Amino acid sequence: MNSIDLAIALFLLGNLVVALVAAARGPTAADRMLMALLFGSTGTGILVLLAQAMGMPTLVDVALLLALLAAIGGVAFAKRAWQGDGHD
Amino acid sequence: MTGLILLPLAWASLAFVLGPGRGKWLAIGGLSAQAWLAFDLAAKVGAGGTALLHPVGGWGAPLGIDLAADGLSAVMLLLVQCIALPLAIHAGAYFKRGDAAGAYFWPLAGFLIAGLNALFLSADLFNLYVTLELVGLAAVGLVAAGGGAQQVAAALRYLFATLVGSGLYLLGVALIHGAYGTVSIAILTPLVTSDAPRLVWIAGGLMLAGLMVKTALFPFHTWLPSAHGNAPAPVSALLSALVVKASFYLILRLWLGPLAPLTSAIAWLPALLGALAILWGSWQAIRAERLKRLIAYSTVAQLGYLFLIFPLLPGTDALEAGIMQAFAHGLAKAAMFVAAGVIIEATGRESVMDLSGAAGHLPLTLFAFGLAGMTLMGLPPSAGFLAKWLLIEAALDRGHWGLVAVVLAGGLLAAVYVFRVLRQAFLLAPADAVVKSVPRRLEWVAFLLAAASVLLGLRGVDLVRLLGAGA
Amino acid sequence: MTANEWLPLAVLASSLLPGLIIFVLPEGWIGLRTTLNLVGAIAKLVLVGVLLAGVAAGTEYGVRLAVLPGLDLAFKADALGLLFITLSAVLWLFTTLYAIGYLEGAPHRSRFFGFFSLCVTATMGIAMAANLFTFFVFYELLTLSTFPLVVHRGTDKAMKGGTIYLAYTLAGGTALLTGIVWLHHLLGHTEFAHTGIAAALGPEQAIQLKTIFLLLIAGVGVKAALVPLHGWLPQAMVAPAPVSALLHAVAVVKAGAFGIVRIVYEIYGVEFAQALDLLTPLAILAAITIVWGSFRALFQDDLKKRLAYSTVSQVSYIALGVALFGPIGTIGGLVHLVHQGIMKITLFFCAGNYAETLGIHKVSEMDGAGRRMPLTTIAFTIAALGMIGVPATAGAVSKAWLSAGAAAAGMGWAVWVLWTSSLLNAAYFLPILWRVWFRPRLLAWPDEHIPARPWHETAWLLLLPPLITATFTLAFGLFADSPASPLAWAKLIAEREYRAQRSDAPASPPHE
Amino acid sequence: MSLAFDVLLALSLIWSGVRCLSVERLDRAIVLFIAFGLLMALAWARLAAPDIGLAEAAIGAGLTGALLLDAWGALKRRRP
Amino acid sequence: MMQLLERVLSFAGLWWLLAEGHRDGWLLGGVAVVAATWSSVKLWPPRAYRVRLTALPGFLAFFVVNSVRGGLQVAAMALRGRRALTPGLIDLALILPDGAPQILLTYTLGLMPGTVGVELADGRLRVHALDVRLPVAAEARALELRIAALFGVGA
Amino acid sequence: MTSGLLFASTGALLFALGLAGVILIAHLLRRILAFNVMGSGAFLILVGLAQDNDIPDPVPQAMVLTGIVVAVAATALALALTRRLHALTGEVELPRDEA
Amino acid sequence: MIDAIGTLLPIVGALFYAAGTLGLLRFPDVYSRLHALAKADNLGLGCVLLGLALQAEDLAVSLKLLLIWPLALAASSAVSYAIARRAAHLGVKPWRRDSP
Amino acid sequence: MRRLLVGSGAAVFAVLLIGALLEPLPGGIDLRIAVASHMAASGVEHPVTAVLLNFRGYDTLLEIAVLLLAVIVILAGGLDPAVDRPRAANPILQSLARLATPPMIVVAVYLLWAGAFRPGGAFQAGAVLAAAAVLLHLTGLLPSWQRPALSLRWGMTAGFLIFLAVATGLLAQGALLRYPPAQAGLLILLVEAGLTVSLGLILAGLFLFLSRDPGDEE
Repeated sequence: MNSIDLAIALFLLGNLVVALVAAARGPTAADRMLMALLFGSTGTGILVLLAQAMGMPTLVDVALLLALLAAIGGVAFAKRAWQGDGHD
Repeated sequence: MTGLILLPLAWASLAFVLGPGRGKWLAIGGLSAQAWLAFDLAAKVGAGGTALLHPVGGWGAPLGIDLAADGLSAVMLLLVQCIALPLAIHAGAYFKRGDAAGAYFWPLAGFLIAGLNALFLSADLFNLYVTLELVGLAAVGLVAAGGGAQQVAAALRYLFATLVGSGLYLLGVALIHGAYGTVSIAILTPLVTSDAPRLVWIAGGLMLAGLMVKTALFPFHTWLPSAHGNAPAPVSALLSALVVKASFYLILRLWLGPLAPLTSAIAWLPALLGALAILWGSWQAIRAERLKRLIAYSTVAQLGYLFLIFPLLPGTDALEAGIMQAFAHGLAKAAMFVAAGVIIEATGRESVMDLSGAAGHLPLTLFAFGLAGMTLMGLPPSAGFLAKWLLIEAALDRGHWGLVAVVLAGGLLAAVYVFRVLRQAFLLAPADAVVKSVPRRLEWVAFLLAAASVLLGLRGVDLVRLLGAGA
Repeated sequence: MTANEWLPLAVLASSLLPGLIIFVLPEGWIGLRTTLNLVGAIAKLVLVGVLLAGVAAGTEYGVRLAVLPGLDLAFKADALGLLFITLSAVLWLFTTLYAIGYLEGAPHRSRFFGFFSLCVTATMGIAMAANLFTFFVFYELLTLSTFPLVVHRGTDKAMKGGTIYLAYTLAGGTALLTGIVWLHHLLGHTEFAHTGIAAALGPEQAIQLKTIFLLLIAGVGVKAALVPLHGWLPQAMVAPAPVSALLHAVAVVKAGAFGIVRIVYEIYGVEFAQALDLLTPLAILAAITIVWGSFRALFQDDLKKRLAYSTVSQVSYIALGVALFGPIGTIGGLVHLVHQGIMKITLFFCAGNYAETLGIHKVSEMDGAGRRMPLTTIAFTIAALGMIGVPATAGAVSKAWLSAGAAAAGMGWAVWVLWTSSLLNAAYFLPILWRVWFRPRLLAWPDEHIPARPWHETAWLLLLPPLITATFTLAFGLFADSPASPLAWAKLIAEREYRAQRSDAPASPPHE
Repeated sequence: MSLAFDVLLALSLIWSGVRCLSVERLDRAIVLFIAFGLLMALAWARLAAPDIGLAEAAIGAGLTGALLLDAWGALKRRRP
Repeated sequence: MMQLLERVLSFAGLWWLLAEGHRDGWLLGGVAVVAATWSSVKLWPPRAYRVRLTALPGFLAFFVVNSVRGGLQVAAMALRGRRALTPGLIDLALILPDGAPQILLTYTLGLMPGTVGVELADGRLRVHALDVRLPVAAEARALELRIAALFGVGA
Repeated sequence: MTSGLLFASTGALLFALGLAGVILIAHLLRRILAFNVMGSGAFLILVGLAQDNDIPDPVPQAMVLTGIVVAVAATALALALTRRLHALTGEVELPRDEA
Repeated sequence: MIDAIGTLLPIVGALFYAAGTLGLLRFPDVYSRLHALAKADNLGLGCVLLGLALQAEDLAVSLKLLLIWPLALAASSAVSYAIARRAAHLGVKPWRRDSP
Repeated sequence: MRRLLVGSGAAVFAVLLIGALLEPLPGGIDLRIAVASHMAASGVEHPVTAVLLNFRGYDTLLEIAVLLLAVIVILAGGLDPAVDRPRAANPILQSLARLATPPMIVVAVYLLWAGAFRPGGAFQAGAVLAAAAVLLHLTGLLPSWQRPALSLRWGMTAGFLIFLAVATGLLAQGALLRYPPAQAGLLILLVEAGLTVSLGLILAGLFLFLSRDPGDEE
């Protein structure tokens, strides 16, 4: 197990959590949408690091899938869910 | 044995491919074959006296999944096919062409029946979870199909109840798997002992609780009256007669099987709840305004009887009493819902107070209703009576007079709500009553089911003998 | 299956099958329905005749069918059962004839006759039951099949009566069921047997056995209308006249009384019952019922209600006879089972005729009816006199044997009870007779359906049955000693019931 | 190190679970639920169950999220 | 035809990458490539714009360098907080033709230093710039030229 | 504590949380979320508990995959019914049951 | 040398991620936060991927890792455009220095 | 009150459960060994796939039925009339969908293929296909499904029917789903391929049948 990679993954996870909190607390609905970006970048990063750290190359596939699909949440949000409802 | 699972899966999916409203003959044909298979299986199990085993994939437990058919499974399978076939014939006449509620009735019913059969045959806790979900979701779908707001609300209520139930069950399975590394009932049974780790106790409690939610045992019954009371008649019949029995069967399996060493401490809990269910359900049925709701509450009450047997297990007559009650109630309740469907279809009215004169217009249906009522009241010579008899004897055997009192009181309360309907029906019709004609087939199905529930009382000995096989 | 086995089943089927077919007949097929009814009734009579001959010769008829392991649906045709069967079969024929006439043109006749046949089937089952379980099965079936008949008119009043009827009988059934299961639990079976089966348990279970006895008697006592369980009977008077006849004479109350006989003689055994001190309380209960029923009858203006209270009283004669320890009382009770049926059915037929022809429902409306409807009134008079116990009627025979039985059993007070009852009987019947024959008609008939013509006071189908049963009333009184009389048969039964215990069954009539 | 990662992951799972059921506004709840799904995928990775991770990622990111957001939008739009 | 071949090859390359060089999966790989090509033709019919492979490496290099620059710039601004920002919206008139070139421009601008696309319509692109004092328009124009070269269109 | 047990404990918390949510929350969409949280909890326990020593066990993994599929089916179904209810009544909560 | 870079790059990437998060926390409006995430995080991801690709023994594996980057870039680029556009349409005004 | 009760109940339950989880457990049956020793006969090299499609393939069969059922229930519940609102397409998102779909298909097939020896499989592949459909639909490139046409019904059911047919056909081997080791790999691939397509359609259907309203953008 590669502990440097794991440490980085841990760091990224912390990062992700802080960013999630920030995005969830954010004032506008658009801030929530930023999460979709977070998943695509940070989630993928953590997964590839885990793949390396745990010696499980198959996790790269998961990362790939996540990178490919993370956009859907954002698109769905933009297209369907986000209306000007006076709260923004 | 596998035919009972594969056939309905096949005809259900083919019916879906055929399209909305189609598949009636496929279903009836398939069900006929299934009925034959069920009788054949019962004969084999009865003759062999032992459980039949089918290791799926040829692996055998614990690696693979086993199917097992003993007397209990055979009886339940018989119940399913014997009720589903007439109900299919009934539904064929009930749903008109282009009826939104009936558009996907056949595939849904097919998956429901497949799920039930699979459930009764499975000997693997996780596989049972999948079958439970299959049954639960199909049942929800049948309630929701093509319905209005009331039906959809009822379906949602039902959906969440069934999901919570299976969620609890799943967690129990997860814990059992964690503790023993296997989910095969046969392998687990000798492993679980009364000094099992606390995890296993929690698991047992969770599984039983989840299944009780699914069986609508008081006080988890709140979803049942709206679901069963709002669905189309053939659906209500399927649900009340069969679906709730499935989770009861599973409770019984667990109780008699792997969880047996753990259950003595809580044996009175289900009985207590069952007693409350009888009283509360009957009381609500007596008060209910709509006919179908009355019948649905009656189901709540009748399910209570099933749980009275737990303090008596394992003992003489107790299991027999429970299964006899399940069988009797299944037939009778199916008949009753079908009859109620005919009445509502013919008179266009739903409330009990509007039934006046129904006896004159629909004598056969009312007769069926009365016969079914006989079974529910536990009057001889119906199968319900035999169940009551067995239950009282089993209770006397253990000296539990309280249970006897509950059973007897339940019978009287049932009489109150059954005759509430009948006496209303015998009243003279108001002058302005308009009665549509309904297909005779609908009436005959109700009658046949009701008659079967009564006549079974004369051949209870066969059922008991089959039940004893391979147990 | 041998003839000995299927004959009892055939007796059941002879009314069950026509009943089931009648249910599905369209309303308008009157001819076929009537034919079926009559064919069934006559076939049953023939079968019963065969059985009578066989049983008299000592043949045993019986069949059983396993329902659960250790639980059989069992039938036997023994002397006691046949007494009841014969009564019911004969009266069924007359009642059917009467009902055909009575209901002419009324709605829902298929339903009516269907349940009517079921009701008789249930009665046959009760009579032929070979164990308490079977007895119970048909006992409850009787409840269910009579309910639609009671509420047949579909009015609110009918429904109220029907509901009360149900409440009583279902509660009674529950008590009976409890007793039966308990007994079954203790004994492992509930077969009827001469001299009883309960004695096998021994004295340590005496308390349980007494409780069970209480439950069983309460169960059958509801139908037998023992005070205080009689409340339903007057309420059920809302039913059409043939149904009243059925309830009072052919089926329901008789089934209750018959149940008492079976339970005392063939479950507990009369000696064991005596040993448990069960007979005296039963006798007292019967006595109270006799007096109370007669007393209440005095104050009823509604004719059918008066008759109903009369039934309450009269049926308990049977219970009293059973409770009198000794064969003479037994014979008195059993023979009254038949006599009361014959007499009471006559009275109800007549009451129905008055109502149907002239619209008379109340005693106070009956002034002068005798001259308008002489034949009916003659039949009514004979039956009423029989009820009072006037010599040369069937009633006199019953009362004589009962009194003698009471004396023989050392229960002298029971004789006084019988006398009191007879006086009260007279007190409520004689005014009626006086009114119909000797009071002039003051007002118009309340509702005259059938116009008066010479020798055609009412429809023949309504007239014939009461005339025939009235004739029987006289015949059974006059020819009580004939070997074909009910009395002779009652003696045969008593002989068999007591054979095991004592051989002094009386061959001669008792001293009066 | 791996314990720290696991603990942090577990805590954030619980946090997102709690928040997604308790926040006032529905859009936040749904987005937090999607985040919960992502964290679950990471947990599956940590549990050496990449198959489940794949499924969770595909379903959570691709389908359930879109379904929920679409449903939420529909409910909001139709509100009278 | 060439375009089709290019697509087939690129999907085959993708398969090869995914399969990590395993050779026993080419049967399914073939299916995948055919299906992918079919869907790509359905979704994006071959049109006039063609990527010139010769211009690709230069573009990629330009892109990578600039996206690193962009990342560094944003990181630096993040460290300084909102003091560092002078944000604003800027309307750019595009010289690139409609369709793929404009779209590629919008994509890449989002990763270039200081800009993110806000609205692409009628040959105009509105961008949001982190610091309006920087030469945003000039950089965008440079990118446009690169893209024009990539597609071989006049700019 | 192995990561298996850690995640199993997390699963226990999530399950309890989701269960309480399903029972308490009236808003249907949120209830669906709660149900999913509950299911995830059960899945975590199933795999986590079987996975001490960090050696993967394929059987519970396969079970969880099956479970996830079922949960997706249930979620979609619940959403469909919720939308249907909303379209028919304008409500996003279950109406009170008739007496 | 390559090993060293391979180990170093992910750390650099992590720093970019941190910067992105910092931006997310400190930037005043949704547009500028968008910049932070879209650029910094993606650069971070690129560094991590490149670092790991250099560490990997198998060429195919490292290429696969590198494949992720363009996918993530395309996705985040498109999504950030969508967010910005949607925000603009819904009238979210960009923050200005002079308007607090 | 209710909240407090349920909440504290859940908390107590969680504490109890965690306490029980942390207790040492007696060693149970370890199926890892059994799985490993039968891998050779399973027809695939990835243990999870072996369990899913061979050892416990029956679970999977029923699971697919559940998924198919979900679509049927949604159809049975009645579809709302689709809202037809004109709206401008967003070219950037559309281009994303256009760009991403073909690679998604390749990835899906890759996952299907990989399932035989590494994580992946029909469900994941189907989910990716469905995700592609969802993306296309969200960006307006794929209209929502108005009614289940015959071909669509066939498509959604085909995978299940193939699975069912294979399961039934293998009864000839003595038991349901008893793959002969030699042909197991091919049969499993056949089943998985069918399932991928059908699952993709079904999962896409869950979205495309439900999503009747294109949103109110523009």
